[in-house]
Amino acid sequence: MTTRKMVFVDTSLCTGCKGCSVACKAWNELPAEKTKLIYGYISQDSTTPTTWTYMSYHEKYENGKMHFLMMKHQCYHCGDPACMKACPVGAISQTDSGYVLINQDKCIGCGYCVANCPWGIPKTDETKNKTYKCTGCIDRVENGLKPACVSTCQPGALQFGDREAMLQTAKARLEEVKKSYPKANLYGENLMGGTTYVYLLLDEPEVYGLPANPTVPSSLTFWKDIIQPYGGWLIPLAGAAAIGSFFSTRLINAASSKSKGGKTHGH
Amino acid sequence: MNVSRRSFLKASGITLAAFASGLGFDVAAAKAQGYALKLEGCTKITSICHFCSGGCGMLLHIKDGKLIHLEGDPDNPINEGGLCPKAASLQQVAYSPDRPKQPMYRAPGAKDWQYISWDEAIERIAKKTKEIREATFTKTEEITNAQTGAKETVTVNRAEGIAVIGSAEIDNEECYLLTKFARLIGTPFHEHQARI
Amino acid sequence: MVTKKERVLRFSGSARFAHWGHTITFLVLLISGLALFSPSLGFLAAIFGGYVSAGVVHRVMAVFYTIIPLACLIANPKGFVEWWKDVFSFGADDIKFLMVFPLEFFGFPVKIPPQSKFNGGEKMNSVITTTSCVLLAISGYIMWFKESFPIGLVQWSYPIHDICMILATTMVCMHAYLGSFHPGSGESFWGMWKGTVRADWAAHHHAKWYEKVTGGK
Amino acid sequence: MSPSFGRGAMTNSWQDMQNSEVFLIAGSNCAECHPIAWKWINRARLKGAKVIVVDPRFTRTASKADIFAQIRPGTDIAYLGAIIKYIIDNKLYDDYYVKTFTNALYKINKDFKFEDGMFSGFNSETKKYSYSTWSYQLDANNNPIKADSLDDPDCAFTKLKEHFSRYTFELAEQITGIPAAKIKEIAEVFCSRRPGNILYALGMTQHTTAVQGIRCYAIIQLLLGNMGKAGGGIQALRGEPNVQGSTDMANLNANLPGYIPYPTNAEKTLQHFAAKHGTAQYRPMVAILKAWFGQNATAANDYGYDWLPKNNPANMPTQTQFFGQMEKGQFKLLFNFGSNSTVSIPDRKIVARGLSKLDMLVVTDIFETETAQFWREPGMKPEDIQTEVIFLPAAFVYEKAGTMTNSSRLIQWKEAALKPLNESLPDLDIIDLIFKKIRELYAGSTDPKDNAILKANWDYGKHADPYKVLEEINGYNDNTGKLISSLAEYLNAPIGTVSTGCWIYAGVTGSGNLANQRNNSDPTGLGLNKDYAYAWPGNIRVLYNRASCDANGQPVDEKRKLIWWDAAQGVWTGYDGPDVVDKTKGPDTPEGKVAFKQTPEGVGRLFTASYTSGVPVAATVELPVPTRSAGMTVDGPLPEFYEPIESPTANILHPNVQNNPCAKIISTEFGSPEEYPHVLTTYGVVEHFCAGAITRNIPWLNEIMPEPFAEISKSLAKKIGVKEGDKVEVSSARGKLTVRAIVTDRLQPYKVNGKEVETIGMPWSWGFASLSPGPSTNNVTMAAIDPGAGTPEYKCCLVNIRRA
Repeated sequence: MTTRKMVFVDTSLCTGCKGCSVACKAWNELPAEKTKLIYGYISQDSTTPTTWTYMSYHEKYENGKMHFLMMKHQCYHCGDPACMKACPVGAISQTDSGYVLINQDKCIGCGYCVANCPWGIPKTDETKNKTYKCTGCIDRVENGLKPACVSTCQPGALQFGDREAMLQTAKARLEEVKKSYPKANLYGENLMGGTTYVYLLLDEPEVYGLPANPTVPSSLTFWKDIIQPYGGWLIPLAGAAAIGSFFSTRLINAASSKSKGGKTHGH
Repeated sequence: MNVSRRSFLKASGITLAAFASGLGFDVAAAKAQGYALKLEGCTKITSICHFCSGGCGMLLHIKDGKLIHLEGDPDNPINEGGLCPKAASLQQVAYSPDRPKQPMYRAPGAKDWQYISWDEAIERIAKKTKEIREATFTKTEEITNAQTGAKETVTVNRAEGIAVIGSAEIDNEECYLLTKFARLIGTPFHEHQARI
Repeated sequence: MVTKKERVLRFSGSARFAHWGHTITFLVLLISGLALFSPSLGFLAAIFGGYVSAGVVHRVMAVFYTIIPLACLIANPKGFVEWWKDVFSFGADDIKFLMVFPLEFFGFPVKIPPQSKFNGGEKMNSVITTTSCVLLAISGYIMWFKESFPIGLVQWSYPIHDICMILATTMVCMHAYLGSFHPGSGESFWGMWKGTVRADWAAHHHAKWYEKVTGGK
Repeated sequence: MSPSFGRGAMTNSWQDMQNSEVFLIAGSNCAECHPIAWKWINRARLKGAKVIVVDPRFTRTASKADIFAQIRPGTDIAYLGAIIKYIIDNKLYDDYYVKTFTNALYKINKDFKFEDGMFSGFNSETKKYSYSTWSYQLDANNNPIKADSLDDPDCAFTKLKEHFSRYTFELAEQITGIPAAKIKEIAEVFCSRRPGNILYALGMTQHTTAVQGIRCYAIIQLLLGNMGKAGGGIQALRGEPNVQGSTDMANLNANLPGYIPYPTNAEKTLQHFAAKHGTAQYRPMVAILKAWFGQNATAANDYGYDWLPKNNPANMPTQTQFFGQMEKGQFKLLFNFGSNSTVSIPDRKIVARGLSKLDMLVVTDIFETETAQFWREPGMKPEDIQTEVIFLPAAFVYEKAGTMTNSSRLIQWKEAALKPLNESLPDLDIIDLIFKKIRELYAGSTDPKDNAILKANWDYGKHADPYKVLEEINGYNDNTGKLISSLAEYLNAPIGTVSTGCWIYAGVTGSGNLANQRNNSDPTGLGLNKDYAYAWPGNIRVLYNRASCDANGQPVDEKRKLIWWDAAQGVWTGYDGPDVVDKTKGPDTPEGKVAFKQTPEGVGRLFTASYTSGVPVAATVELPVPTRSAGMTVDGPLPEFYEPIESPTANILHPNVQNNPCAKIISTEFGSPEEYPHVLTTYGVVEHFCAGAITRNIPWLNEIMPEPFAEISKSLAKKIGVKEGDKVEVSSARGKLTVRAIVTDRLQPYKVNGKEVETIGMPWSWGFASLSPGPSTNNVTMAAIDPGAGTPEYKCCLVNIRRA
């Protein structure tokens, strides 16, 4: 598969049923967690090593009109994934279809990806020392099936297809939705190198608790593009200097002792 | 002393080489790997969701008699593969450790169940049914004829002491047989949660 | 004139314990941590039986790494004060030292200006190493307990940890070499090993200090 | 719906919702309780359809609405009445449709009256109406007299107009709490876009005015000409997977399978039964007796009619009333197949009281339900409860073969995918084993009372074979000795020559297992999927589809063609199965105009008059047998608003008649608005199902909805000093429970008769057992039931709330 894929999350169609949450657990054989209600109908407000997608609800009462917004959260599968950049052991890779995957054989659970994802999606199982997140159902996708969440979505809020075609669908839908929701926007089209999960939000990202402009952390760029490739050279340089000195001192010493009749430098 | 110096050099060299070759970000190769599908080799059997009255089709993937996966049946025109959370969760019922393993009996006044065999359970139920039926049976009763106003005796063949609550969660054939069962043993007192 | 046999006490027991404790923990931390610096250094993790156990070793060592200097600081605050007093008495002679040091380093005969207990290079080493080590520890703990800190702080801890590691390791390379195989500094190794140095070496290398401790004899 | 249209089922299908232009979703939180609906509503929305949601709470369904109105629970009739008035006043009704396909022009008995909240004919002792004045003016041939115009003072349309003239938008606002302008907006939007679709569920039926609320929907849809059309209709979203099937199969005290009225002691012989109910019911009655008694059912012995138990109308308890009868000692043995009354019955303490008095309780279920272990609910004393309980583990849906009928009457076959877990057995086997054992115990008895058991046709194999049962349901033709091949074959065969266990299913296995058809093609794009499974009756997907055609039998909506009259062939044909009396009777014949053939008049009934069609004819029996009688609404031929049994206010329409005068009240404790000032409404959540017997044992579902709660407005929260996550105690005169508070803007206080009222919302799916136990909301609800449907008023009662 070579074309980039995309899941279009149309929150104007989502009814917040959490079907995607359960389908994800079922396909990926993830155990249930013991939860409590946190707020409203929310019993999960972040991903965990065994919860790769969850639903959030946002209430906004404005001018006598209620807005009950909802969206599912999961790995965005960025075009320019910070997690992949942060991974020190090369366990994270990206497929041509756009999926960002953690190779569990290589993952050491260091959590660098966890700290550097702008949405904090990957989560480390501290007992297994492995980090987990949504795989985009890569095994289904690569075998011609839709991701489990998309496949189960009753209200049709999730659509899956080639990225270009999906973006066209998303933009057309946005035009329509803007008539009733002027603040509606597409979230993810150009963020983080273009995400694989692109949302049609009915309100500004902040209303959904999302960063408006998620970026690869500058600390990560500094770290991975400057410090690690160049800064590290200081150490071998120091080593080389030491080796150089080791020989030069002895050579000079030998030369001077010849000229000064074997007298040592006298330190 | 010489030896240790040489080993120090050697170690430095290795470290140097490692740094030289390995520094910088190693861009992960984006190669399509062969992702095995757990559904390979499964038999697909369709079923129908057990919850609301949508009648959504479910697809069960079975291997060696074991349920491997359950999801929406994409060929069912009602749900086209979609399932709500309740339906999507149904594979957890298949091997739930919380399902009672065999018939259970609770004696009068008892504080807990005891396991019994199917034979014993059916025997007890049938005997009790006969006992209650015999004890509470109304063969005839007197009514007032609505047209003539005359009293008359009619055959009603009613087992007054038995009630049957059926279910909207079992199959048609079962509902039908239950209706037939109730009326054959003599009880018109047959209801279910469609009233609720 | 001092003879070659005379020895002068340069480092107290606690200072030596701090130094060597620090050295060992640092080296173990370095080796166990380097595996994460670059995937090509992953083989280093194998020494510890894999990344996970390397991580455990790294964390255990990190605790000793922070406890040892702190313990020594508490046990012998006077020594620390003296050390830092000397480090911060950075004067013209120290600058001169630093200017001629590169030549000295590669074996060219130079005239070294009189130095206190620590020469200009050692003072530099002290400042850089100490700063790095403190930052290494702080950033390390932030990374370790990242849930308890703001995400921005955690994110910056990674490059800071690496920068400090690089600086500290660079200093360690130089320091270790100077303290061992550099022909000119050989005696300083014994200062940190036995605690004492040859008096003539002290007089030559750390004239100010030598005069101070021997009362100008 | 049955009194309005003749059939009581969802008229269209899930897929058909994609064809609608506007939806009125009132009394259904279908995004949560029928998620499948939203697959198809969203398809319509993508094409521009508008969605109106009326609900006591701003639900997940409301989140997707174009218009939302928060209503006081139990007051739907008030605003629906205002919409009916708006349609009539502004002449927005479909004139041709109303005159052709409804009884609008039919003249009503001059003695019919409606005064001060009461219809004519009420008997205050029995709390029942006599239907004598709710009738038509008839001609000599027993046909209703039709007026020439809708302005005729006697015609049904005028009665309707007069009746609803009181329902202004302003009055509706005072009763419902919805601003008048919003009701007007709803009326405008719903009437301006056709076809319009109405969806309702338990939010409408769980009231003491259940039937009349749905009658309002029927009137609106008949006036607007939305019945019988793709994208139109009224969708009764039924609650359980096979509730359509279980009602078809008559797990109800007043029916036999196929909606045959259950015989009472007044119909002492089959002839009496035929006289009362007409050939329309006599035919299936004979057919089912033949199915049940086989060779033993002959014309000579009234097909075994005598062997059936007869109802005593004086003692016909519905499910909610069962428990009272147990407590009183009538019932000694209860068979409980797959329902969880201990959680689900309103004012639920009556359940445990009843069950404690039984000799034996037999429960079959997948999990150990609260009902099965009622004796060890915290607070009960097991040592004092003498009830023997037998729990039989049942196989789950995919562990057994058989059919289920969905809400749109689609009968779908499924094979067993897995072996039943451990020792569990399908309910079919359980019933079969019990019956066979009982028959064994009665072997040799000559007592006539045991004939039903001994003469029954009961042979489904060693292990009961569901397909054999389905074949019995389909029925056999004695003349051919084969299965009945179609509904028409059953209808055309002489009475007494065919058997069928449920006549509306006739044909389902007649030519192979039609319930197992898998061709999902949809050439029309309308979502008919005619070759997928089988819909009763006669595989019709859109009921009353004759009404989608004009006077020439041609579709009025070119985009949504269902059926049409093919003049060349002389036959009704089309994409759907034509719902006509006779496929060969054209639109110019009287039969060819009939769109609602299950009503005696053949039209949709704006006014549910008492009427029995046909002239007395001698059939195969001696007594006169008319053809068909009308289904009645027992509490009035036109809908009228009554306050819920527990209401925060007085009925401003008629203060002397506060509640539905016919409602059956079971609860014995009632609260006053002073003591219990808030209105409680109960509901399900998408994450759990009904009484939760299954879903609370599924860890993945407990994870996404771990506990029950009470939703309250921010203003109420402030008043009682509660914040999100605090525990609150909700109490009524009947009981109390403590749950977590959800404080939300999705509920707002509103004004009723000038007084501010708060609604509290609580889901009810929890009980004391399972993996996720929680307090049951039915501790506080009201056991009062609709006189027609028998549904309890779960949806509103008065409560108080305080910080726990």
